[in-house]
Amino acid sequence: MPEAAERELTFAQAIREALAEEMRRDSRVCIFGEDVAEAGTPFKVLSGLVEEFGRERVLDTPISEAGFTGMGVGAAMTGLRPVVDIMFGDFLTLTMDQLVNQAAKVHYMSGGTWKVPMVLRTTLGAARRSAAQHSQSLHAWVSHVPGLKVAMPSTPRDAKGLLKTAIRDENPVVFFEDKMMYKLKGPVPMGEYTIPFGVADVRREGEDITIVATSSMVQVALGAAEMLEKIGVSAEVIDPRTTWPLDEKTLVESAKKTSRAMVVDEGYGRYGVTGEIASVIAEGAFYSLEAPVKRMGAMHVPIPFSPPLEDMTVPTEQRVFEAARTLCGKA
Amino acid sequence: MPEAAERELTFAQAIREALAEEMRRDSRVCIFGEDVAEAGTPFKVLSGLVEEFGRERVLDTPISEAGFTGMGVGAAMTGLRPVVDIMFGDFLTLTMDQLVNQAAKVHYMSGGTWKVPMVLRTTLGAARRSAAQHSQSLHAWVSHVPGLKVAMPSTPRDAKGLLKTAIRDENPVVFFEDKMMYKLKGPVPMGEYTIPFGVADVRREGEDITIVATSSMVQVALGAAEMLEKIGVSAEVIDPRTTWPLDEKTLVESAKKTSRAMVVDEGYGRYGVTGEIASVIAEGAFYSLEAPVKRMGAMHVPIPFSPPLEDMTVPTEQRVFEAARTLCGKA
Amino acid sequence: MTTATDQTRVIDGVRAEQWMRMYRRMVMIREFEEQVNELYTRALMPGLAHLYIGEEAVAVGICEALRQTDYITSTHRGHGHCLAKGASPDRMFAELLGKEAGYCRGKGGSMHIADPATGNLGANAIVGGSAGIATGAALASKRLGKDDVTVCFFGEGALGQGVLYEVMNLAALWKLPVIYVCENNLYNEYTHYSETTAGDILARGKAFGVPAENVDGQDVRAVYAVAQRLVDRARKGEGPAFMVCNTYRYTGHHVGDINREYYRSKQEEQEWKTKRDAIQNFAAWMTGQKFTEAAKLGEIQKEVRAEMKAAVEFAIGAPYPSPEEADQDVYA
Amino acid sequence: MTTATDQTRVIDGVRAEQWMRMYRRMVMIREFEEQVNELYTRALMPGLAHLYIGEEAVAVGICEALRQTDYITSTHRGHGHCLAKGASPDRMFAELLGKEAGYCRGKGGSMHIADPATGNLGANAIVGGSAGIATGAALASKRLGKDDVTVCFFGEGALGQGVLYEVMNLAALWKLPVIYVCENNLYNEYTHYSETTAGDILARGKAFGVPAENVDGQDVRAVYAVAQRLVDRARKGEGPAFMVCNTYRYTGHHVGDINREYYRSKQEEQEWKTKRDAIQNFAAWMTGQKFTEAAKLGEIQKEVRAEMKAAVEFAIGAPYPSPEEADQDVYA
Ligand SMILES: Cc1ncc(C[n+]2csc(CCOP(=O)(O)OP(=O)(O)O)c2C)c(N)n1
Ligand SMILES: Cc1ncc(C[n+]2csc(CCOP(=O)(O)OP(=O)(O)O)c2C)c(N)n1
Ligand SMILES: [Mg+2]
Ligand SMILES: [Mg+2]
Repeated sequence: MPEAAERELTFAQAIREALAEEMRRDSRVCIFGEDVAEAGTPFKVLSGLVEEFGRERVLDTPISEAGFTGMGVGAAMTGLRPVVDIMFGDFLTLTMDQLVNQAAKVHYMSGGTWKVPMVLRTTLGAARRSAAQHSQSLHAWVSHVPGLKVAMPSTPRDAKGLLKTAIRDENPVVFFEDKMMYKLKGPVPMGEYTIPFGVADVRREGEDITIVATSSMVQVALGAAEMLEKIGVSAEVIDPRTTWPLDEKTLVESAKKTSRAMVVDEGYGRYGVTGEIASVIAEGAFYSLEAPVKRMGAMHVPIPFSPPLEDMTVPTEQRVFEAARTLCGKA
Repeated sequence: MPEAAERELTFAQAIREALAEEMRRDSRVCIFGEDVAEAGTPFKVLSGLVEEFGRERVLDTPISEAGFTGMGVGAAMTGLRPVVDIMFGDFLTLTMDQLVNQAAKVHYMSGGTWKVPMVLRTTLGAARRSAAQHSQSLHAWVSHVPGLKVAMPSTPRDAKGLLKTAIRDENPVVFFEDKMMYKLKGPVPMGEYTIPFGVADVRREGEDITIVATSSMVQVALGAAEMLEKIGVSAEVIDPRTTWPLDEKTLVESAKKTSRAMVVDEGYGRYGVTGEIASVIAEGAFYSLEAPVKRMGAMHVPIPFSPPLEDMTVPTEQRVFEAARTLCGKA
Repeated sequence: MTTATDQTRVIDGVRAEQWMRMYRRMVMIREFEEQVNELYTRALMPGLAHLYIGEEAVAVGICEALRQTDYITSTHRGHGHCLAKGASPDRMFAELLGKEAGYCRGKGGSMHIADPATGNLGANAIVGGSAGIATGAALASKRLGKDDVTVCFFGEGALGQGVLYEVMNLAALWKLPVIYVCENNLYNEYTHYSETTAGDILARGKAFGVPAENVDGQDVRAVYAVAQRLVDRARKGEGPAFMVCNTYRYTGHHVGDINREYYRSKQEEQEWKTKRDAIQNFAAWMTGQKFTEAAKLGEIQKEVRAEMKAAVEFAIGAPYPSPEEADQDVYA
Repeated sequence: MTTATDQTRVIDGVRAEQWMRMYRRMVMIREFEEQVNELYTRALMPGLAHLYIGEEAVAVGICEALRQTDYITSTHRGHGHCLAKGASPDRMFAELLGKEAGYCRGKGGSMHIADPATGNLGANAIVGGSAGIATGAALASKRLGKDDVTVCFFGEGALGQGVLYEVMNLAALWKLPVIYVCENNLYNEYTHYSETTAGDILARGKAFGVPAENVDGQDVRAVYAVAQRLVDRARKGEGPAFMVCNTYRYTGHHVGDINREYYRSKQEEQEWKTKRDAIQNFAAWMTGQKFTEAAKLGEIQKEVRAEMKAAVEFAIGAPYPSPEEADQDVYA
């Protein structure tokens, strides 16, 4: 199958293109959030959309995360397809009731009669010197909740394809974008495409160790894989792309093949994503594993402001490399 | 060491006694919440406290979970030791910003200068025919957050001892009580005692399999252990009592001894408590395990109202028994 | 020539048959709730339920001003709203018993009745939890060029929830067709609202740019009149409104709340039941207007009661969902 | 005999030296912020910062009415509040640069300055996030029999957050000594407040039983007068108050917000800076009252600027915390 023609876009441009295409395709798609219109969000991800679609479809809201997320639920139930913008993932705290007690449960509680085709786009990731209330990666919380789907793309191509899938999904989807990736460039196909949920992407094939990584940690894992290559360790890097649905099969098969696995995620290491994925692998590949599955998440501290401290808290290529090397007995 | 004199109390009575004793000991301890005064909460757990301590210390609030939890944070910083009552654990959704962005981070963000000695008591557990918004067990969320401690007692004795420890702790503690256990009776020492955080309780010793269980699942696990006994499987049942701090050592040592482990928790099975504990065991006891660590949590669905459906969603003695039997190769 | 009881006669701007319909609906709600209590007492109902007895005029007066395509959101005390918007008692009872024939296939229960066919976006067990949903539905109606109106019912306890103010502000800014209906029945569970509510309730709408009105919630005619005016206004694109209906629940917070004297007196209950009963007073007015007679009203009650009993029987006899249903409908 | 510039002279009920102190504080805030901008421009500061330039009269007028043991909570735009409550610039700059000598050992940064010694419960990067904390502190003061007052500073953007109304209601019910100070600088980031705020701002306090007053936030004398009255009232146990200070931020939402014309005009900025500058107008009044002279005020500015430069130098030279600090202070 020949690759469709591609060009380079930034992650932010890919997100914007997905939104613009879906808004052109379906007049029910609309955006609400703080400073989403003329300002195009503080990250400028939405620049230009209000100019094309107008203020009827790109709505600046007051600073009322709970309120407008709840409105997203109601609007989704009654015929719109809202894309709710929560500027920092840290503010999910304010939306949890609407997201978890309402959005996630409406379909089930109503015996399958009402649907909530809403997307909540938000951010994750530290390393911007923004301190503890603007640096969290809280995707584990929503991944824990039945009724929600959770996507966390790691490339411009995936960002576009997964966001289009999210908007077309009949269920509430929480979509996480790493703030540090907005300027990352990558190839994006010219034509129309979507990427299905629940299908992991093997970003790099390898024989000796499986590194499962999410969001911006995929890039970190790929960097570590290069370093590992140099010491003769061949690492397979897999991005699950959606934490729910989770492509357990691909992860397990890879670990069975390599016999060693490591999970890297920017959320806190405890009671989070690494625990789930490590458990899935440890169970599914039990009889093939030659070492315990290694987990690496954010240090279990509120993210500090001070640069030398903040830099300690997030997995880096070097730390992933070292841990993988040890796991492979090459230390 | 001789056992102190004991008597039987219900779980609810043990909680009330802990509060009464701490309120007598320390005049800074006070309670806020909905219907906590004369009504003594809908579960009647606090009955009698307002009569002894007055409305200055047992404060009925409006239905403003975010607001009064936030007030708990401020009051704790400035000299009180509030015990905030959140009637149903499902309403934690409304307090997440105050709990996670404020309570959990104040000490760290202020470089260790301010402290938040607050307890947030709430409930968990399904099986009361209360449907999806009154049946959740959301302790995984707070266990994921650095800066919080999380206790979830399984007996009246532990409830009293852990609650006293929570009230004396200088940090925010989230304290989960299973609604179905309030009437459970058990021995409680007569004298003053506390139970330290981070110390698991081996509730039953065994040789063939380790069952780690939390909150009301401990009782379920003990029941399953009796059934296992009858087919010749000796199960060790361990209650970690606090998910954070977590007594990893006791869990791992037990699994090393028995070579098989299972984790039972009433929270959702995915991205939650079972994943963390299973990972800790799978890593720590890797070279001793003869089978993958088995996880059992609530079915990944919003809790249904209909009794035959609801009963499907929560681990039972029978299901724990069956899973453990299979794990031990006795199926 | 019209006879005295001619059903097309217009009284106070409303045809007799319409007043009669409201009466029947109010009676239906009361009889429905009596049966719920009975089911509880007979231990046939799983869990608890919050009865609407005493507050019937609110739901009926307001829903009479709505069309089928208009939306409502409801609360833990939601049976009255659902029935007033047109739900059928048999499927409601089935839901309350967790049966497959219920509105939610038994998955929702008393606090989550929802029904697209009657515009019922769902009852909600989170106090204040449906304010966002209602406001969002109003946004959708407006954006899709429909002239449907959404009514958000909530108890005065929900005045404690900040999200209500967040969405009232938004509704005012965007002129959304939503009516916030505060049912002030004086109690948040077991606490008198004066202990939980500072300032003036009406001002809480106005401060966010939402016009607000008080109405006697025991007077269905007054409720209907105000509702009609505010709904019309919203339908015409003139924006949201806030309506405070002063009312009373005759029974406990839920069916199990039997001993209530520590939070309210029997005398208070007695006064509301005898002097301010919405059904009795409405009946007295109707017979006074001579377009119906006491005997006719008695007949209606009998009919309705029989209907409710049949509905209960249906529900009792209906099957539970099969266990495999448990993990269906999580995702659409 | 008192000379014209006698510092004990009383003007408008306030001693000259006190007016002078307020002036110095306002200048200090402005000079501090100029240095912050400079640090950003020179790429010496990690992250961003939200400058308080233009709003100095609010923090200074209000904190002048407070005692050291009184509490404040602050916002993302918090430097002015912290300085007005008595923080020292050197430790503040150190914090902004993430240094160990900072108020939070470098862990908090610009948006989280906190200091028990001056009653600063902490700046907060969640809009509206400190409303609960402030109200809780007021509860503690009352319960512990202290007569301290808490001031909760927030931007008008926080009017969008429901939690503010939840706690105002509680403060009114329990008569807590807390003053909610809304700094209306017209913008929520890049959106004019009229697009996000329906109704009348003052009514939003009153609706919850909290007396509310408007004040010109560019007039430190007016701010101080109202603050004093409301703080006294709260201190005497007469309950909370809501104060709306109308003001303007001269620069961007944060230091990186340079091109602002898509959301506000240069002309608007110019008008505030030239006609409504709090420092200039206050200086003019002071010299008009003849208890000080332009030259003296010029000297103060020079002194303050030198002080700020020294503080910046201190911060630049101070060491970072050692990496092992990262996991300290998570638990007390
Ligand atoms: C967010 C939330 N907090 C608390 C509760 C528990 N609760 C259920 S009903 C109720 C009182 C509601 O009072 P009101 O809103 O006046 O309604 P009423 O019961 O009087 O109809 C409370 C506190 C809840 N369901 N949701
Ligand atoms: C809960 C929350 N939502 C959004 C933001 C992002 N944000 C930071 S400042 C700001 C605008 C605040 O406006 P205002 O309260 O008027 O304060 P000002 O910046 O004008 O001083 C926003 C939306 C945030 N920090 N917290
Ligand atoms: Mg009520
Ligand atoms: Mg502002």
